[in-house]
Amino acid sequence: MSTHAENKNAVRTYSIVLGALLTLTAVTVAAAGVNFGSAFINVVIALAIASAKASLVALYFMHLRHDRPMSAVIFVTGLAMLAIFLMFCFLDTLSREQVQPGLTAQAPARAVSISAIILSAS
Amino acid sequence: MSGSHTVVEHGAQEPFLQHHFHDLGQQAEASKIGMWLFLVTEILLFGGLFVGYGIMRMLHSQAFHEGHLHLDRSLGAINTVVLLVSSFTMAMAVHSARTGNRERLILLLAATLAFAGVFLGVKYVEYSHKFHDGLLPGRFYRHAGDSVPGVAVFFSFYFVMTGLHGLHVLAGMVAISWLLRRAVRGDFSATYYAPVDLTGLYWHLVDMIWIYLFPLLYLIS
Amino acid sequence: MDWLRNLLMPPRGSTFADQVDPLFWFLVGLTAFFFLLIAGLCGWFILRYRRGRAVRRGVAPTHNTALELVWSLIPLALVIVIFFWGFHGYISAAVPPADALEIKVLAKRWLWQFEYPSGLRTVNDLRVPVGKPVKLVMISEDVIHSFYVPSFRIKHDVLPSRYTQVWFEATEPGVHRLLCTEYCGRGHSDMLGTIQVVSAEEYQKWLDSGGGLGEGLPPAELGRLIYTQYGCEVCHSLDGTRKEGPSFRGIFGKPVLLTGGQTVIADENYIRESILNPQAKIVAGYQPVMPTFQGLLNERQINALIEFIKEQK
Amino acid sequence: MTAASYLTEQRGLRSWLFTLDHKRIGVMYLWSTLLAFFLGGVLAMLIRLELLTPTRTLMDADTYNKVFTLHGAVMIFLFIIPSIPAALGNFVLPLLLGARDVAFPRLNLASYYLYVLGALMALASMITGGIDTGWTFYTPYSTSTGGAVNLVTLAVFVLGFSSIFTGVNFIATTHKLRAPGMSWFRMPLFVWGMYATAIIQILATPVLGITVLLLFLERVFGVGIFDPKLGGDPVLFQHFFWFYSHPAVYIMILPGMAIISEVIPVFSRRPIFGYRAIAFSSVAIAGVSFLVWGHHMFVSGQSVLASALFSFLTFLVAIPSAVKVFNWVATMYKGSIWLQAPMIYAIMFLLLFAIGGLTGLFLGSLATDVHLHDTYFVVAHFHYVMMGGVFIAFLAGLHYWWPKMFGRMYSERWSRIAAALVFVGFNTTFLAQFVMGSRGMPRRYYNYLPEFQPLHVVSTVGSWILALGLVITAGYLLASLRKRPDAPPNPWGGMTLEWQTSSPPPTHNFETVPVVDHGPYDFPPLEAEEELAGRRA
Repeated sequence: MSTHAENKNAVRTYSIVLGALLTLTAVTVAAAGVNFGSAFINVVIALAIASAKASLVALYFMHLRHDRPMSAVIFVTGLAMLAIFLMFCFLDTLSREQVQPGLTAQAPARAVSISAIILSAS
Repeated sequence: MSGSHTVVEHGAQEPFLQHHFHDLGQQAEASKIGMWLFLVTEILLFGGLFVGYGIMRMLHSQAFHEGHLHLDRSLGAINTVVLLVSSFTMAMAVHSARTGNRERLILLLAATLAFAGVFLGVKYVEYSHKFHDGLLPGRFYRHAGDSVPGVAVFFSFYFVMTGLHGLHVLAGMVAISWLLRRAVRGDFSATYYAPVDLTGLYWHLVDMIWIYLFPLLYLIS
Repeated sequence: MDWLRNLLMPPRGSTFADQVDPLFWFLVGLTAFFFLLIAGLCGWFILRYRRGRAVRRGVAPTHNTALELVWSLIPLALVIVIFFWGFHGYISAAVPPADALEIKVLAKRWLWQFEYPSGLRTVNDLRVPVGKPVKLVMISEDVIHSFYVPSFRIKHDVLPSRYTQVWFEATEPGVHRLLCTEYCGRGHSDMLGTIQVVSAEEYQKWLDSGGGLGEGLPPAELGRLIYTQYGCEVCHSLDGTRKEGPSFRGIFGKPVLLTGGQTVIADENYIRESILNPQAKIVAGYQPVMPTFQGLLNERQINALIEFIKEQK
Repeated sequence: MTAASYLTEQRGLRSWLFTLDHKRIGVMYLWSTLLAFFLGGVLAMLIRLELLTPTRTLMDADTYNKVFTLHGAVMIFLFIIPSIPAALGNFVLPLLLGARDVAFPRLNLASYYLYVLGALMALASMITGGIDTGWTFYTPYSTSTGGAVNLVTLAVFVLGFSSIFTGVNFIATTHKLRAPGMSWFRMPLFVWGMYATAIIQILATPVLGITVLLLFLERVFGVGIFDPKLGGDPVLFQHFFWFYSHPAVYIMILPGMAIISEVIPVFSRRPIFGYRAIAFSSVAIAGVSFLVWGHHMFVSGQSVLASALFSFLTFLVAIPSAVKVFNWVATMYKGSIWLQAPMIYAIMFLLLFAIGGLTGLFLGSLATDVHLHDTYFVVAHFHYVMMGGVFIAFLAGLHYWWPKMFGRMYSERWSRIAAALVFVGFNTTFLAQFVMGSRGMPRRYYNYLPEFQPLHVVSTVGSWILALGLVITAGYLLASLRKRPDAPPNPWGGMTLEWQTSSPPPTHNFETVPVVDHGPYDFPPLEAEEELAGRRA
């Protein structure tokens, strides 16, 4: 009897999650057609929607929400490493000094300062 | 050692308990930790591709935009839906295994397998279309009439990322077929269903990777 | 202390030496201090607390928070000092002064080519005025190389994908060695050059004379000079040894088998073509790796090289 | 020995090839990695011999380039990375935890066979054209050169998964198979070290996998990511490569430190000083190791900002390493120091690792690294860490657990002679290289300037002394195997669980499940110990 109730419960949860996932898929396709001002913002929106979908899959389909915390710790550590990898690779690529023959007059000294790099990254 | 091990494994009291564990609960928890660790390696394996994709897209943003126009957005969306639904059926299959519902487990595993097949079928249609148009990776790129250089790099990433993902779908199908065979044989019960659970985790990860691949490859604005 | 300095570091040729060397010596001292500390403590404990030796041991603590904090924080303070010290030197090496003299560097397997503002080009021979900042804007034609001058304490990779730069200010006239420090294949260890630091007047005179290579020399002598200075020797031996390219020994006037099967006679025209358009005819059994010398050698120099090759019987 | 041990319970080749016993897999790993070390060592001797003269001595430049590439690849991928975790760790980790096996015995065997497959692929490159890229595979050289690069990249991919499987096994085993009473802070420090190592193996190795896969695809399809001709960035390859390969340095050194943390307390008969500091510093090193890879790229065209950040983070790794060294030294204070072979090697480790670690400061610091990068200074530095550190610790561990693994004691006298030769030979070989390097001798040079010849000669002569010491080591260890088993269960008086079972252990490790009621280094009071020594003598 408890099995039956649990059954119904699980079916309902999984169905709601699936519905949300399909809705978000439709949203991301629609959002791709809208110009939010810059390509960068569009990428951020697409990735935010994807992350929302991935979180739903992880929390419900993969049971992270009710599982022992160990699984979540492992999963999040992996994502953190990926974030570090991504962050440093972008940091380097975005902050590289531009060198060209004959560009002595440019001020590469400024490019070194951290503020300039943060500006050039955005 | 291997001999005695097999004997223990098919012993009378707990058919699937390995000799070095105290009980099935401990064994299932250990295997779950192992599976999550394996999933993390998968994330970082694909992660390398995502980082490479990100840097290349930044350096060749126009080419990536132009390249993505050659992809069929609706086929990509259909495949997304197919994979999401297969994830749903897989989650339901795990639930059926946990509640000891053998018939429904078999049905849901078969459904998941079928959706996976559909996914690869659609992928096949897409790939053959690209092959026909000469939209091939790297130095095999034959498509004429691009306005910017670097579209070949986009297709390199398209093929490497979807190709590696496709291989994972295929591996998932093999695993699900094996589960199906064991389910038919009646191996699983409410106390022993760890293989279904673990394959489910793997399958959801494959789904999760596609969730990112879809907007990154098909929806570049 | 001079002998020690010469033992561990190359001579000081640029202003950077004064920034790098003090830090280097500080680190040498630090290394010696901590090594002796650890070795001394180990030795003392081993001697004093050897097994079986009657000595009052008492109960040693299993931890001591204050002590552990001390030996975490002192190294922490030290490394922060070292970081800023090193950062300071690195930053000044990364930012060339605005009035620096710019020379273009093209690296290719396995030679260094320099182009001066006047358009003059040299190979493996960089000439710079003393006491003036010189900025090198570098690019590679094939794989990654690295521009290293030990006595200037400078090094920077030369990439095939984009320009990189390095700068220095030589402190006194002299000759310095240039090495490649990014592994680039068979000739990597032969990819050497010299940097001649001369007075400003001499530099100007040299520039005005168009590099003045081998003026007044007989053609074959000039050819020999070019053979060494332009890096021909890296790939072509004179004694018949097989290197990246065919040896010059006894080739002149002889038939040469090409990839593809045809044969040509190694006459003046063939050699001339091979210098200016190296990919046109490839000798059987060799790779098409030679860079062109079009624009690098003038007619007189090409003729001199041909005369030189003629003499290698 | 009364009961059958894991070595004798089953006999025949099949019983080894299909074994799921962690001890047998560990032993198979041990012989395989030692074979790889022998091959890498022969290549090293060839390199040193070639460098005896400034120009050609016995091989041409192409051969030399292939020899040093293979030396690096074999030593790193086939010896150092698997040696301590997969060989010694496999054998002792379950014993230390009081477990009957690792969590996934089949995965463990799969790891071994992947190792064998990867090793065979890598060695097959020798007869299919060789590989001359250097073990670092820098693009675009590696994408444009000929030879067997494709084969070796696939080999590295396979070897990576072998390493990952070991890591997965160790983490699951540590979490789930500890004996009753074995709380986290009663675990021997070797287990902590292995645990930290496994974290890095799992988090870093997949990136190596994708890097070599992309390199392979770059060569086959011209993917374009690392190839400047197609719009790619060769410096990005270096990020990919070092994201794995710097943490890999800690995959190598953490197990070495883990062994030292076992040996020093046992042979000093003292609880280790600062247990928690050592345990946490292992995990701290594992964490920070992911943030420092860019210090290999200070002159590569990486941005100044990235270099500065990486330099700063690099220095942070120095702190936990320094803490460990001070803790080990402090453990010896007021101990009862027994200078047997494992302890001799442990002290040798302290001295050599101190030099290796301290010279790392020169390379982490931006201004000095510019001068020293890619010179023999770097070569000497990493040999002090990899060989003076990891390999010497491996020898300490091998001598420590040899009686447990094979049930035989080796000749203590010969071990001292060998250790002395190794110490003298090693320092002669590599101290000379520090001097060459700081004076501007670049690495990977086939020809060199005549002014460096005296130092090269010293270095080569040192390599002969070192080799002699290692040949003697191999001799007395192998000789001990021909004797009848004579090792007592606990020859060193250790308190950890592997010494509670017979030497060699039975197939299922323990006759009864051990229950842990004390810490790993809670030795009985010293007076009793001294008495024990008197009786034994």
